[in-house]
Amino acid sequence: MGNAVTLAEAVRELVHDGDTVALEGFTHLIPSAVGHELLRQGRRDLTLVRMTPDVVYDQLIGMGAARKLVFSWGGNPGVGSLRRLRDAVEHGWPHPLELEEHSHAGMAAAYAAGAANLPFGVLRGYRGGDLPGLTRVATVTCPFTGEELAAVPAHRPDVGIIHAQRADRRGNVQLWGILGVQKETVLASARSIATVEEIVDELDPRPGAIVLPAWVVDAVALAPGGAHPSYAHGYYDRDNEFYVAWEEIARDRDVFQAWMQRHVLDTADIGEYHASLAAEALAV
Amino acid sequence: MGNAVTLAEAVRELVHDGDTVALEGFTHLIPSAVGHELLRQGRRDLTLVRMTPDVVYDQLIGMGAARKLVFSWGGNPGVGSLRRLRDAVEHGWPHPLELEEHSHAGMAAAYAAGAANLPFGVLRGYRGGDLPGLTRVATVTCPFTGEELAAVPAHRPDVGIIHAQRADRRGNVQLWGILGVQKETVLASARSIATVEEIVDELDPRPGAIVLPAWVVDAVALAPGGAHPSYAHGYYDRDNEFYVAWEEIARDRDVFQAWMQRHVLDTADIGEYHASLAAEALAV
Amino acid sequence: MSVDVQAPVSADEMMAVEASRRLRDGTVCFVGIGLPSVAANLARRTHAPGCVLVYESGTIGAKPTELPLSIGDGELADTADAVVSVPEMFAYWLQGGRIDVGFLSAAQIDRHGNLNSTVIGDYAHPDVRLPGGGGAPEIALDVADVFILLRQSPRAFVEQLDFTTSLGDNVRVVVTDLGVLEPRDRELTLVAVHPGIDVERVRAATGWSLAVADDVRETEPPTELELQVLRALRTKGR
Amino acid sequence: MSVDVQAPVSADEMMAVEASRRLRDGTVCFVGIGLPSVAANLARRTHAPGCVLVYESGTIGAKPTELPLSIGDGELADTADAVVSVPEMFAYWLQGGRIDVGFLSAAQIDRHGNLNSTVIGDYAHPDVRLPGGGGAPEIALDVADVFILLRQSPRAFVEQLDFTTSLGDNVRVVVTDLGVLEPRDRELTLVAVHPGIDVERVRAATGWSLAVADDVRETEPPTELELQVLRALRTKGR
Repeated sequence: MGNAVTLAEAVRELVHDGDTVALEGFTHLIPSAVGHELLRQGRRDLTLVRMTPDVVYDQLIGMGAARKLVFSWGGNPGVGSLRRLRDAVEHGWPHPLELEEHSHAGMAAAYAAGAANLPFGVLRGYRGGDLPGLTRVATVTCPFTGEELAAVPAHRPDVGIIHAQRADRRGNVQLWGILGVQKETVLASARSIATVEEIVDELDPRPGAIVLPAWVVDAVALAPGGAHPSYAHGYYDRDNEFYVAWEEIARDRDVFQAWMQRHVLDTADIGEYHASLAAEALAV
Repeated sequence: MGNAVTLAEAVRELVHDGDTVALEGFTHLIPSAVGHELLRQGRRDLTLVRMTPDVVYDQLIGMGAARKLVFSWGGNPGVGSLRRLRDAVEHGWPHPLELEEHSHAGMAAAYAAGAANLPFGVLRGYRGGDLPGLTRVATVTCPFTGEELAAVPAHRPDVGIIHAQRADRRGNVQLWGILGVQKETVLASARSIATVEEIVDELDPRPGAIVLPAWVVDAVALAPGGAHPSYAHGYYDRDNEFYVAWEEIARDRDVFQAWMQRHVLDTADIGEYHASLAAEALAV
Repeated sequence: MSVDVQAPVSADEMMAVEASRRLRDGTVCFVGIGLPSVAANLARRTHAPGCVLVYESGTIGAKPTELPLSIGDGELADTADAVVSVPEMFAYWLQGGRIDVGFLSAAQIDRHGNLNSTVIGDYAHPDVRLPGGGGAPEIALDVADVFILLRQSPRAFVEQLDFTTSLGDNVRVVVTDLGVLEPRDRELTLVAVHPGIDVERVRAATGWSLAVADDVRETEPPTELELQVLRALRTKGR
Repeated sequence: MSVDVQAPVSADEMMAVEASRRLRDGTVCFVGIGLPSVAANLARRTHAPGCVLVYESGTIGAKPTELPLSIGDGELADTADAVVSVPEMFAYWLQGGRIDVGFLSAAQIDRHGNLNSTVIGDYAHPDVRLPGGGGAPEIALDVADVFILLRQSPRAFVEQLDFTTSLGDNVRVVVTDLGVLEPRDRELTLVAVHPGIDVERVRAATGWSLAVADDVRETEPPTELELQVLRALRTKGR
């Protein structure tokens, strides 16, 4: 299908300043390498969508690439806060960040609605509490029972971005393990990018695997280790120590910026990023 | 979990006269053995729900067990009509059959809504044509865009019935191949029955397989060959000749009744049913 | 496998060949059983190897070696790029706008390409209860291009449908055993006749006053390659 | 693995043990990371081997050998009876009413069991931006029984929440490092204190005027078996 490109090409072609982009991954298969490439190419004014923004979104926000965040849980899983997200929200640094906040159930329904080409998703949610008055949610009435339910506007990102274990040479993308909301992200988006750990001749069937056919993925780019510090089931483990270390890196604006300069902006791709991290670890 | 029983016990305990029951299977894994047991136990006044009623629903309708049919495509796939369904609708034999007719998309959305504990499903469907005025469908308006969409009432059967390849001794049920709407049928229903080809110690993971945990299935019963004339992927093929032969059997009321008496009512279970079919084939 | 390419071309073969020619490499098509399945599989084996076959049973990118007898045949799942649930198929893939071409057939068609596969006679008291719409109502509106394959007769090509099951808005072509109709100003118009068929015969097989294009052409007879591939396709279990 | 069961019982251990005792064999519970995961895994290894662990990442019936550090740890998928997508988890399983018990925690709780995990201060200009509700708003209403695990202090147990993230309607118990609170007439009431804790200390750690049951009991200290199993549980990668 001719969707195989380099990650740099994919970002250049498919992601523009001001776009709404969803880099999804529910703790697993987080497309960090794409986030780094967005920064290397200097994308700005992005609306970032994600259920569970973590380190890579902290990086994008801290580097000033995001105008708005649409999310449901923004923390460092098992560790604590996202310091750059907090700095943006609490102090407007490096610039103010607009928030559109949902619950997980609302975000999931919004992605599913987008994938199904519906303008809204329906759920039993947003009942009471303070959030419904502060976000984009409405009610719909069941025409059969009269019940009131919550409606969330469908997510229709400009670009849906995921990381997967493998693709074949035709560009079909296969992922397994925890599946998150990745299929919906690709199908809800106008354009899509998948980075993969490897490209193989044939995708042999795997228990629990799903395949996104080549004709729904605009670009497939090789990015081994591209989920770091998240993991790729069957390839490498979650770098739990990095999540802990991130707390210290992100706590201080200068430390953060120096770290991003050294490991992201001054590296050309995911290979150099990993080499840079390894060199720093050796130096300690 | 203690959900293993005989099929006769499962039907006795879980299916009552007047119930709404969904025996689902999209050409694959059709729970025919359960349909036969419903007839052996003389269940009446059933509301039968299924996207693609085929031979086993023709049998239930022709034997007078059904009061109403909720469906989207009622034919003999690759062959033609369902003669008993037609006789009931066209001539009220053996008694009139109420129809609630939908499209596949509407039925699928109704099952998914039921599984999700929502009172209705939303779809871009039922646009124009004569069916919307004749069935249970309404419109909902998107609170964000003002678009009008179709709403279908959720399917919430009293009993959801499926056939699957395997269960383990704890009662977890595994199926693979064409998955149809079986997961939704079980989750949308108040009670559920799964028949299986075999019960094994452990369910080893399989590509494309889904597992319904024991705690969502009320009864698991062994019924090898229970999908006949449909098939069980990995166990046996579709009996295409039987589908062709059914056209002749079902065309005539007397031939139909004699066939049902001999192969279903006069047999005790799925094993005897298959023995009876084999004996007839030998005699020819 | 030895295949006789000298035998006369049947009406079904002509329909399948003519439909298959309209599928392009990379076309994603929603396929039913029978002639649509034959047409799509023929296209995949000739000029459109990248044509993607999607069956409503949930198999995406199926590559059957034999023609399936039912849309739920096991081989469709075994050879598919992905198998999804039926609710997902209708929500994410069909309604999601991922399908280019959908094939439909019916018991009746009118001049606008509206179809009836529900009843002959009155809905409440039908003379003939047909199987019903199945996936057709949404296929007809959710795919970009609807292709109809239907044998032409006054009983099928009617002035007034007994029941409107699906709408003709996206119908791009109707391939019959006699010729090819395409919409011109929202009315199905005869644009080609099959070899050996004259326009009068097509008019006689149509239950309405048939519009005929000024430039009615004759369809190309099947090539030897098309016939060879077509006749080598074997329906499983038949 | 050698485990020291003589070391003093920590507050976290007491909380995990007390919560685990409330899970019955066959209970289907929605588990987060940290103490809830410890409690559920402890229950599964002691009195409730049939307790079913569901993580919001989509793993149903996970049987981790080590405690996960994140709800998306690979071992959860490897050991699960089923792995489903996140939209399916929230629609079919949580909203579908299939979950018995959900564990929640928060930065703040009020006397009705309402929780705040969104902001300290004003929403538009917060003093502290917390991670947010995540699954909590719907977990709080869709499971039959909500269990809360939260260390008790006047900063956490407040008269007035800065923000209401989830509602307390289904809260059945709040297990703290000091004791156990249960709703009586819709107000969280101290019903038990942990060994060595007196009621006054619990009052002092509560930001509202704490209701205390007439019959406040002392919680059973962890048994040797509980401690042994608990201390053998090891968090992966830590």
